[in-house]
Amino acid sequence: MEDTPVLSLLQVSKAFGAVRAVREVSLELRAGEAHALAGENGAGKSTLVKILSGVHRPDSGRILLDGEPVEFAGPADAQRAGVAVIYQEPTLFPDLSVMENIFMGRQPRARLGLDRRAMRAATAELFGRLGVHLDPDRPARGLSIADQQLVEIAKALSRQARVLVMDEPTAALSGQEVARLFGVAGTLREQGVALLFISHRLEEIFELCQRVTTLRDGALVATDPIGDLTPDDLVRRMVGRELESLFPKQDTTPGEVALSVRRLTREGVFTDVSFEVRRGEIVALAGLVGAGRSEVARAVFGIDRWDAGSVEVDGRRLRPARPTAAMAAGLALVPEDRRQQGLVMDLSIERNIGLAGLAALRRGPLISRLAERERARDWAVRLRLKFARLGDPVNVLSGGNQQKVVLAKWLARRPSVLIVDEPTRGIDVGTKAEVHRLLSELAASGVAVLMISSELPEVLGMADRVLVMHEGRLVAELDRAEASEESVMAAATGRSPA
Amino acid sequence: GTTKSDVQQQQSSAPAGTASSAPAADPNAPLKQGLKIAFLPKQVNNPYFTIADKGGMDAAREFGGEGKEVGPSDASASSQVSYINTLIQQKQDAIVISANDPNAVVPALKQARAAGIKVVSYDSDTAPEGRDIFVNQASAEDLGRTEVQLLAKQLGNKGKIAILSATPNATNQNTWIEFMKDELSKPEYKDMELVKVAYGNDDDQKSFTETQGLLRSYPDLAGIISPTTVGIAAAARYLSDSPYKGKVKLTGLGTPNQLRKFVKDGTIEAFELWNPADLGYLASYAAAALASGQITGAEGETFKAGKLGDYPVGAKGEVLLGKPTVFDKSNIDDFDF
Amino acid sequence: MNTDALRRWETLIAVLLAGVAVWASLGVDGFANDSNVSFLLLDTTEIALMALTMTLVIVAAEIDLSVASTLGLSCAVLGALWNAGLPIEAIMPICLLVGAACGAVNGLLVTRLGLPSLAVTIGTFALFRGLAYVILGDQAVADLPPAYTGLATSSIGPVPLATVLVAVLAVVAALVLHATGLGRSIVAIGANVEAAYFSGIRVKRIKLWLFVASGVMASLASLIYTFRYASARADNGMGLELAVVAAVLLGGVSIFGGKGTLPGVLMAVLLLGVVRNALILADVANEVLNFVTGLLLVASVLAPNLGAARRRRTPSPVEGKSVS
Amino acid sequence: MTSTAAEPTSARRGGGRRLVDRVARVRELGIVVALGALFAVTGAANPSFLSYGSIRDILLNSAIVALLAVGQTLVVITRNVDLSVSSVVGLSAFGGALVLADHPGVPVPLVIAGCVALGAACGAVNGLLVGAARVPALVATLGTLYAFRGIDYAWAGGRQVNAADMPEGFLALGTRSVLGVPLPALIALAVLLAVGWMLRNLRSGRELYAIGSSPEAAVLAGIRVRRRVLTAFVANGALAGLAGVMWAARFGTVDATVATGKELDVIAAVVVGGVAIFGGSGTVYGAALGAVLLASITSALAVLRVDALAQTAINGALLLAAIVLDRLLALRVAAALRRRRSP
Ligand SMILES: Nc1ncnc2c1ncn2[C@@H]1O[C@H](COP(=O)(O)OP(=O)(O)OP(=O)(O)O)[C@@H](O)[C@H]1O
Ligand SMILES: Nc1ncnc2c1ncn2[C@@H]1O[C@H](COP(=O)(O)OP(=O)(O)OP(=O)(O)O)[C@@H](O)[C@H]1O
Ligand SMILES: [Mg+2]
Ligand SMILES: [Mg+2]
Repeated sequence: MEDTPVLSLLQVSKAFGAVRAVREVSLELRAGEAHALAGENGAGKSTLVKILSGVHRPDSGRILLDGEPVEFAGPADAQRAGVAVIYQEPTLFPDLSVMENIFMGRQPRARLGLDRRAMRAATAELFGRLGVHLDPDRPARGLSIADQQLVEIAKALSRQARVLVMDEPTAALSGQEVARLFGVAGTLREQGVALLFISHRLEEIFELCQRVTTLRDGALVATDPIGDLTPDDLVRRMVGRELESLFPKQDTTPGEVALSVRRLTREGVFTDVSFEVRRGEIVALAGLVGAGRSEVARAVFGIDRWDAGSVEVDGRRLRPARPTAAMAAGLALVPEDRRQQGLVMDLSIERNIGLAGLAALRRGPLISRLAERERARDWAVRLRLKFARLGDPVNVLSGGNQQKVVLAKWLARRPSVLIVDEPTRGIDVGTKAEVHRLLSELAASGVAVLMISSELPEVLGMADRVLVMHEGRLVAELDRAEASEESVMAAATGRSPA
Repeated sequence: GTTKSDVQQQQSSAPAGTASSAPAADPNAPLKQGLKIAFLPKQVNNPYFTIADKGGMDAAREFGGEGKEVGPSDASASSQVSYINTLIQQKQDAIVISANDPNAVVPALKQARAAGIKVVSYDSDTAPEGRDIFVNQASAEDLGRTEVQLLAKQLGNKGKIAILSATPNATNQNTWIEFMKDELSKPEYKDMELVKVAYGNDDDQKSFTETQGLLRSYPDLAGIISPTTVGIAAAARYLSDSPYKGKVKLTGLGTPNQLRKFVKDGTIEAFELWNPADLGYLASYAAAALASGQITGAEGETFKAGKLGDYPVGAKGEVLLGKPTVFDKSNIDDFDF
Repeated sequence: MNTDALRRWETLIAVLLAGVAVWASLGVDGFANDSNVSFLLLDTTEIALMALTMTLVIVAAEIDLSVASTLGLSCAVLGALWNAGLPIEAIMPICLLVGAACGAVNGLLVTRLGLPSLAVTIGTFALFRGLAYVILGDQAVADLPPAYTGLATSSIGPVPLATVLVAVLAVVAALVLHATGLGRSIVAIGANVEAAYFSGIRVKRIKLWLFVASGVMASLASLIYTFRYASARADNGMGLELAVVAAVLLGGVSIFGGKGTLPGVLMAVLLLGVVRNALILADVANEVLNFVTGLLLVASVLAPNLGAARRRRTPSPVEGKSVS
Repeated sequence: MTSTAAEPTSARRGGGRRLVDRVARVRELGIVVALGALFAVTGAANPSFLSYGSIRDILLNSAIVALLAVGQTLVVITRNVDLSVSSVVGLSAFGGALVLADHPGVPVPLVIAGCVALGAACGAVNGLLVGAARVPALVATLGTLYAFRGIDYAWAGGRQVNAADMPEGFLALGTRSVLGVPLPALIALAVLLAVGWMLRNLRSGRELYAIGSSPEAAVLAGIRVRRRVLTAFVANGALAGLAGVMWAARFGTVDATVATGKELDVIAAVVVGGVAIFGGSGTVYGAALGAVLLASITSALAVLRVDALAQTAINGALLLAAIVLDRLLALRVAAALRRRRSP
């Protein structure tokens, strides 16, 4: 019985129009084993997950449950079969409370109606295991992307499934949450749950998983025990070629101050935040989930109003709550939530790329489609975007390629100050290196870059200086030499002022 | 620029030239056979017009013509105009219309007349230049005054009264109300006071609510006149189920079938109405007479309207159906419409 | 699939329109002659005008149910000022201002207070119509200058002057929606308002101006309406809002915003006009007419959906969304 | 170390929760306040507005719209809308009245059941169009608004059924009182409480909110979206059918135009009642209160001797005022909430 996989895919294929997203892939998930799925953006990982969860029906091939063929007509069928899924993009109900999100369709019942008390207690218990500090009664609307991801994890755990599928659950999380998640996952594995884990952070794969399956362009490359591979082997399997160094930050001499934030406060969110970013410099803003980093970025860019303080770009003060003013001053913001904030999912790639710079596309009173397409093509090539047609809506792109479109949209404006919030969230290793090179080049060309990132290696590799936030306050500023995993984490958890 | 007074000057200076080239009437001409007569009520599926138009189509069958009823299901002027255009294209011989907006239909009707189609208005008139003849169900003056008289008799010429009308723009009702006010200004009604004109928009529920409101805001109200079939029925429904039943007098225009119950249970003593079927019948004959060249619509001409007998054409091309019938306990069972 | 679907939709409407027109010309007496065609076109004027701006508003994921009431209010103002002796040439711009003010009220309530436009415009639907009654009461103003009433109904050949105006404005609106930065912004606002805001699009300002444009267009329609019928009354144009919305939706504009084209809407306006006209000419009863209108609306959306469903039997949330 | 860090946070958030709860209740409280103000002002000007008879009338007047608003809420919560309710009411009212008039022997309960079934069937048509055929609800129900009314017209053919044609026992249903409360209001109240309870306490009820909050997430959560949406439409149709019979019983005069245009009143009640028009939030209690508020405004205007011509305008203005007030209240509370979170 050890040998019968709980759930397996046999030669499944799935095409979307001309795109053959998954090609005759086989996969076996065994009880008590964590199985990793690796591959570049658009390799077909999420599609495979959606086949497992009943969202997509495979065009050919079979799904076996305990060795018996099954058909999943919809997500409900897969859930009944004991498959719980954390999707790549959070799928919460914004109007409902966090606890109801977790227990939707399975709410505990009392004699008369629902047992909200039991539901609250169960949620608190789950959150305790994951180390999440969220009020079970608060609505899901307004949760940061990381908090949403944590709720998704709690939801999947609450199902007590036999198979737990996690599509990039850690993309928005910082080290501490990841550690807790892995703790919980380890326990589940010991209890005999089969895990499928997807991540673009290779070290996580090596930490959690026993076997790894690699996909390239929708096809299976290999399935190996993790012990047989080195990270470089894995990368080679994914990309099919060698990759150069991952963090090629060039050294630059910082120029004059481009962005200056003074005593910025938004009540209830962040307090007294002051910092500067110089031309040619990459400054990282680090911290735990919910520390208020994204909120600072939003306020600086004029999305949210601030209550006190000031923001200056090239010595000129910005009017509060005016994104247009910020953009005119040369600011650009790549937001953290690409689906909600970064992209108009139903619009085409070229329209999305053009959206932040419509004025530049004008010929007389009208927009030049030619210019629009040229601009899009130019940036698509530069960022090695994987797409079929520039006229396709962005929602058919893989997550990582969507992220590139957001980057393209803002880089096309040629900003003088670029704020990037989790710029490599969900981006594969190869592309990540490209994004890093890009940021580095931008800095070298005199752009001031403020980078918010929850990935410590990225922070340490890229940043000239590291700012650390804790509970809405800036608690540390570390230069390149001082910044280390320990010093940043210490500041981020509020243990020691640097 | 162009102002109202400019237009008035222009119009007064231009001769009020009607049908100058119209051929003279031949009173002895026979009614043509196979005349196509279209009835265009304010609104189809309105029971009142269904009865009236059925009367008209019956008449058409009698004189060997062909009648049909077309029209919008909403009582709006613009949709009537679409139908007029259609009738022109269909080359009808005559259009019998009850106008939702006396003016808005005129441009279209003028086109129809230019195309040789005779136009008869009934129930609710259009501006005179839009039609050849208006068949009036009862003179507006008669109606307005008799309704006040009916109510005054029930009240002993004393007390506060209110009017529950149709829409604020309803032409008929507004004319009648003017005559009611005029009648009330006579000395014998010095103890009667018109406190309010409310509008039920010819909507059952709105009329109902308005009646409630009247009684709440004027607890000492003595009587209500509702010169619209929808309004009086709603008001009667409300009164019959309230403590005011029999105390607050109600009269106005309604159909016997609608109000039989309330006359019998004492909510209403008496109300009045003409026979809508006769109205349609007469209009149909008038149309046929016009289309056959018996009359042109000039004052003094006469024509024969089947079983109803001879009718003269009065001033401004008006033909009067007759006096309305007053319905009460004694006679209501004799009618079925 | 969205652009394909839209193209499919417009093709469908175009084929339907052509089919009905051919059927009516051959099978319905009195349809295919100049005076009827001219009347048919003239009769769609007000709906077409309001549908132009309504399209923009709905593409931006808002709605304006107060257009017919704005039209009524503008008519009432025209009537009242005319009675007061003002020259008509001065009254007309005032009416347009009244329309702009109505639109601004809607727009400000929606953008400044963040209220849903459906709620706001149901309120102003009653408010504006009510103000029309307050201003003009139960009067009907009919003695309007013949020069203008004549102009409103005159035509060049079979094409009414009003239709020429519609055509010009339609071209402008189509260019705005499909070929300018403003149009791109409107579509983006409708498809994802947050992303639009993050892209530096002035969401509130654009929405405000859309409502103002809608109000101005309604009052422009009111001028044509008043002159065409030579009658200014407070209840002019009652109920037109649903006809306008129906035409826009039939034209393939998504009620959830972000999708839709003006050519589609214009063809839908024409289609509804032709069907009505032909059926009335064919002496089809009014109830059947309403029924057909309803059916047309549902069927036009149903057909492409069923087609798409047959091609792909997989249930997918993505597909479910794209249909909306 | 984490536990110490967690302590103050959760305490603070507990306080936030109580506030959130209160806000949730305020949503309906705002309408209650508006109602109170309306009654106080109108009552001061004309005490008869507060009399038993007057209150009874308001309850009677709002019962039908309240019933429709409850049904509409079910649909709106799922991010749909049903514009065809007024036509369904018309169809059901006319059908019921016709049967009662032409076949006096048919027992009244059977007629009522028939009307409810007729309404449910209409709702099923809408539900299938929206749920199965994926026609956007606004388009589908705008279509059936015309279509159902067309059937009604064709069926009626200009006929009107009068009070005299219907049995007394049936008409009494529209006016009779139990313990001083009019029967239609009691029916509406019973339906309101039942639906309110189900929405809060049944999994299927919660799923309606989930669907409206995020249809895509609902599919992924394994909710049978189409079936639920269909159910919501059928329930709304059935309630509209019931409302139709109540209409016939109450007003006695029934023709094909019954309830024309009422759909906007119903949606206004729902919106005033704080139900989010894009789904996912709001309660039936709010919607019913909205209906009562609208009916009270109409009654108050009639009682206050407001000029008839100005009534529509004032009605619209008050409607807007109610929405704006509600919104301002919500904004203030949200701001207060943010301040409270501040350390
Ligand atoms: N609904 C869809 N319609 C059309 N194409 C799709 C659809 N979903 C996915 N694709 C295409 O299928 C391919 C595989 O996408 P998938 O989302 O599975 O990639 P992935 O491996 O998860 O990438 P990432 O690491 O970026 O999340 C991509 O080319 C994508 O554009
Ligand atoms: N619109 C909002 N309404 C209510 N709470 C919010 C809102 N946006 C963010 N929050 C909360 O405010 C806190 C700060 O969020 P923020 O997104 O700024 O954190 P962050 O440091 O960027 O972390 P992350 O890594 O999650 O992006 C979080 O607890 C978040 O849940
Ligand atoms: Mg993926
Ligand atoms: Mg963040």
